[in-house]
Amino acid sequence: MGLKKPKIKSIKYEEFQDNESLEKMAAELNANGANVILGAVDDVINWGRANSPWSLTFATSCCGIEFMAIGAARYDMARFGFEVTRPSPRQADLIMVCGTITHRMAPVLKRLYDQMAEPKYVVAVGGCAVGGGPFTKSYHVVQGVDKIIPVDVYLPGCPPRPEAFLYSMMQLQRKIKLQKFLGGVNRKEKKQK
Amino acid sequence: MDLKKRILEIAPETQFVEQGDIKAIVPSSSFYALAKKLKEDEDTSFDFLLSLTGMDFGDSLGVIYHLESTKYGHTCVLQTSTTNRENPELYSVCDLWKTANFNEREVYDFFGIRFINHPDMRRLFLRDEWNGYPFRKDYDMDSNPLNMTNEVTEDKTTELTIDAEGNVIEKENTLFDDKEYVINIGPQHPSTHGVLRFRTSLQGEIIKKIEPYCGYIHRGIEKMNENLTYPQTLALTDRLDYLSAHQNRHALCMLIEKALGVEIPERVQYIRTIMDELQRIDSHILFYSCLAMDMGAITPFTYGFRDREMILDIFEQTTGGRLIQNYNVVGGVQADIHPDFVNSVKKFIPYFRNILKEYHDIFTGNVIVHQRLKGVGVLSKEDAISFGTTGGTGRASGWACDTRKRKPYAMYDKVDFKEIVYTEGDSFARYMVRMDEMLESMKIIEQLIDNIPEGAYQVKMKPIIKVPEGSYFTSVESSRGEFGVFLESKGDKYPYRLKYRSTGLPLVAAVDTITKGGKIADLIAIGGTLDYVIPDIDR
Amino acid sequence: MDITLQNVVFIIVAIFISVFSVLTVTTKKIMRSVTYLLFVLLGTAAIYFLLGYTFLGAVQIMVYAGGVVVLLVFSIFLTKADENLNIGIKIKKVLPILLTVLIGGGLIFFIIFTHNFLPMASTDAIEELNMKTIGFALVGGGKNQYILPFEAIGVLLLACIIGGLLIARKR
Amino acid sequence: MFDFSVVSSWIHQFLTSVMPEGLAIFLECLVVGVCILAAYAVIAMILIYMERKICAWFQCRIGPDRVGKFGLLQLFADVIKMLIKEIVELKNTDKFLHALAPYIVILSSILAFACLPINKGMEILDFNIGVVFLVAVSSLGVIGILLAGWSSNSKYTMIGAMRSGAQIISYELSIGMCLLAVAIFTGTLQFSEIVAFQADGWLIFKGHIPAVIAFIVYLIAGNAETNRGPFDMPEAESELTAGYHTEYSGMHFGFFYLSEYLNMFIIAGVAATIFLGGWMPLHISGLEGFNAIMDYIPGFVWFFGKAFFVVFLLMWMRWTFVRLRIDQLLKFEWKILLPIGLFNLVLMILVVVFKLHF
Repeated sequence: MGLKKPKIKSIKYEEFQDNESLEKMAAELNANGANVILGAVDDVINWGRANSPWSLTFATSCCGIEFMAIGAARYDMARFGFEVTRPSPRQADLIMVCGTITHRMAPVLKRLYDQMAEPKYVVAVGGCAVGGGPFTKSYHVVQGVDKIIPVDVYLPGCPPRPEAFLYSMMQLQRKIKLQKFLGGVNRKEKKQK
Repeated sequence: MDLKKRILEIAPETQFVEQGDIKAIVPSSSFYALAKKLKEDEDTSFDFLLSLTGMDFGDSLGVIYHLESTKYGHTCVLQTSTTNRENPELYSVCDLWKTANFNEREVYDFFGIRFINHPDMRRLFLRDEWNGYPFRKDYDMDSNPLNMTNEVTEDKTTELTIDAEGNVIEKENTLFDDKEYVINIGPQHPSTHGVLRFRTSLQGEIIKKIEPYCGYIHRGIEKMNENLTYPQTLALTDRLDYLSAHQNRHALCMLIEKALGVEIPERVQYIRTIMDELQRIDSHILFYSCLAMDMGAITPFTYGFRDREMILDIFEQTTGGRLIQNYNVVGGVQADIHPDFVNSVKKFIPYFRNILKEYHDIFTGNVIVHQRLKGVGVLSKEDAISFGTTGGTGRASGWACDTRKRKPYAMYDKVDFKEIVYTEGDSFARYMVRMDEMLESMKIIEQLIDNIPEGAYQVKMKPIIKVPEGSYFTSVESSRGEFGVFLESKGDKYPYRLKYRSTGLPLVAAVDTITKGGKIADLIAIGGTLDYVIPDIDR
Repeated sequence: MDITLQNVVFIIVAIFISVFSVLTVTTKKIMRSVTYLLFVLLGTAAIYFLLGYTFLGAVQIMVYAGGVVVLLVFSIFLTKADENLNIGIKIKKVLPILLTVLIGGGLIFFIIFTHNFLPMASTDAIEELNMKTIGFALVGGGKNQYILPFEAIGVLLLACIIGGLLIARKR
Repeated sequence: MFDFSVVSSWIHQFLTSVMPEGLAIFLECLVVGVCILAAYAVIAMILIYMERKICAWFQCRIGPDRVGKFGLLQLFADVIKMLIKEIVELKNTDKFLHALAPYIVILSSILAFACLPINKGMEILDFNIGVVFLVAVSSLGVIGILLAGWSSNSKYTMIGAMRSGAQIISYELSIGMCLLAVAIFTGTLQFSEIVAFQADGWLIFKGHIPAVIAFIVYLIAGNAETNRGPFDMPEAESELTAGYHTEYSGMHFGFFYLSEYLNMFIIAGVAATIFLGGWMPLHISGLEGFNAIMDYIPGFVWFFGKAFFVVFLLMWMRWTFVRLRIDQLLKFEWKILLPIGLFNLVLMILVVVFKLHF
């Protein structure tokens, strides 16, 4: 049984699957225009941030159990330096929204996000957090957390496999490595008049 | 004893409906008296309110009660309703059965029925400023856009009482007064197992009162079901209590099969039973792991997860899913078992028997664990029945409430297993019940695994399933108690009302009683041993 | 007079103590007051260390900084203290305050100007006092030894503990 | 046996030959201070790495292994991240005290750290009342914790701070008892002399029964003193989120994190010094050849070896046991540990008076 080849608009599927071409893309994005010294400092900072994203212990439903599973023996996210999950939002770098966000929970999630210290990242885990999942039509479910807080990585699945969790973390690492802390900006936007 | 005659004696206006399960329709004026009689009379003694379901009949709003007697084992279904849709009021039974407290609040939340003499008439799941009542058939789905303002927690509630002249008046009750030291545990808290919120009034470290707030993961599954066809509704059951996904789905399939009168092949029954028990072991391992983690021991947690992965592997082999399997379908199971299934299960059981000893060595035998759990959070048998805390919690209090024994289904009447009952009712008993149940589950699996008969794994069903008119109720023993499904059908391809009896809601309702006088740390241990799953409570 | 390291450190510590002493009494927040007091006590301990009285210094830290301040913090926690100390000086109290300040200041300056200080910094007086000497002095029964006061304090503390227990029991 | 005082006196002589003595001492103090801070940071990082690996090992996991070889660079990543993380300012709090609290905690643990004799002649603060000084400065940390809990203006941190205060103050008594027993045995309070006393045998062997009891009580009380499991009540993740430092972010949280590990090292280092002979090599009387070989191993290797062994014991404890409840914890101290300590004190006096030791 083979999967049908999915189509992604912006990137070829083969390249999407291949880590090297993703890394190449990241390098290209990083290449232009950074000062040598500041760029190097940036690299160090990004390396530090990328390799130690501590996540908040936050789970609303099913995906939370899989999140626990990646902390445990078989999948062991400690290998990548994601080991520490902080129960206090002040000390967390990343919030993994594991599970459905309902209308009642939405202000609470927003508040948690606001309480976190910069830099902060969000991974939307599972169908519900990405876009409402099986509960899209419900009267009490938010249609994806990106309606409330900015999302860095979307991780589909119901619930996603632990390997997918790790992959999403690695995607987040890539994204963090593209950030510019000192040496300029990623993309210049024209000021709107 | 003829129940029908008995009911007619007390309330002569009662009518009986015999479509599906027999249901007694009682006028609202005489309902409370009837309920009181049924509960208190020696020969009926319906002391267990299994389920309380709100209903919108179109022209009237009503409530359906499923009663059961723990003494005689007989059951009855009562229905009462009011035609006043503007200002519906019914009499509360929360002084008869404590579990009715939360269930009536749920009905108020969904249907707007206000219960007279209920001490705490607030919404349970939705925000206080929510417009309308979502489960009414005429509810406008767009009337409540996402509201991002922070919730204001009121310390006052209203109670409806009847004064001397027989008029209904409103009274104000106080939850917490200003001088109390109230801390907020949750909704985002590492030990509430998800998004539950306890407002806890403390005196030093000692808990004076706990007020649970639910609804942070209320997804409206029951309402969504009303617009889904029967096979579609199955998908949502797995997401209720994801640690007994298989059993939940089993219950709904069984209900539909019962209503349709479909005969299920024996092979399917075997597979379902084995899967249920594997799921139970899986859930109890997770219980063990999480309890250990709550109490500050991370190592047992990882051990638990290490072994849980082996069960998940077995699941994955056959069903393709790890946590949520989507395996049962109406008329059978989704796919035949994997050729290696029997082998891997047989390999797993002796392995796990040994591992279980290790668990006891590392955790159960620890002095600190005994100190933390023994004599902490005692729930008496009467309270357990009154709150309807089925499952491990009830059995730890000495209430033999195992559905597999009481109302055998699938293969459970043909296998030999013991119902684990402890009498202490404390946290340690709750813990031990689950640890011992894993052994029993393994015994059941061992009896079945070698004898799975050949045959079809599925009965061919019609593409569109229409359940005949009537109301039906089935329940299974899920990992954490009696999981019931109530279906009211009008003969369509959609259910008219589908209600799940949550296994966790009675546990949360009982938290205040159990923890009273304990320390904050006890709350964590008690929460761990109660073993609730929040999405199951909020649905 | 040449400036030795000893002098420099002394001056720094003295300024430290003076500044925080003033802050302790002028701040309007009770918690800050306690914190400044902690600094004052630590500064005093530093002076003891400078003088070579290490035992006294350590005891100063242990009893005052580690004990008394913690006790103060705890009592502030347990009693419902007002956040701010808004105690204005009333006219009635001006005279007594002035008197106290004058007498106290006069006394201090009198002592400073009349006392014949030993030239500590120049001689090698910075020699640690032997532990054994202190120990024998505390529990010895001879002349200039302190067994009696030591025992008396022991009995007093015991009485305090029992009294405390009794009060706590009653509740 | 390598004596570090040769190096230090050589430096001192060299410096005094080119500049006045006051300036030389000042410079030396500066250098020593920087060295302490550097050692503090490095040891903390080693400890955190060690804890992660050991905990992974106990839990059938691998632990960090992707960042650098064997995950060795993991801690640098953590530190870089934490250094540039935002420090959250809270509304309606005393910002000065909120910012001050982590520094008090770290100051107390640095002062205590400076008391440890690492090698022969390599004692930084070596008073004749070293033990008293250590107890004194380590009791300062509790003020930082109390301030942190209070100034965060949150009920969780407040409860955490109160628990922590009660716990640290109580368990300090037991630690004091153990140290007193040692002081009685060795007749001195100076760390260098305590170590010198153990030249012909470590105290745990020389003092036999009372010393072993003291060692065990010390380990338990020390574990509680550092707020680590099974006594991690103040932080009790599952009850109080992160206890007294719930509201701290960035490097301020980093200070608490570092000081927790360093306190553990101090406890372990003191245990190594007073019970396991500090930098003294293992000597067995009669085996001259063996003793000579042992003498070739430099003292600081011995010291760190012993200290990290004790650290390992503490970690073992932490990853095995379940957390106690606060009232049980205090009961344990006042009703079990302290009486044992007092009894042990008497036993030690008897041993010393009747010369029952080796």
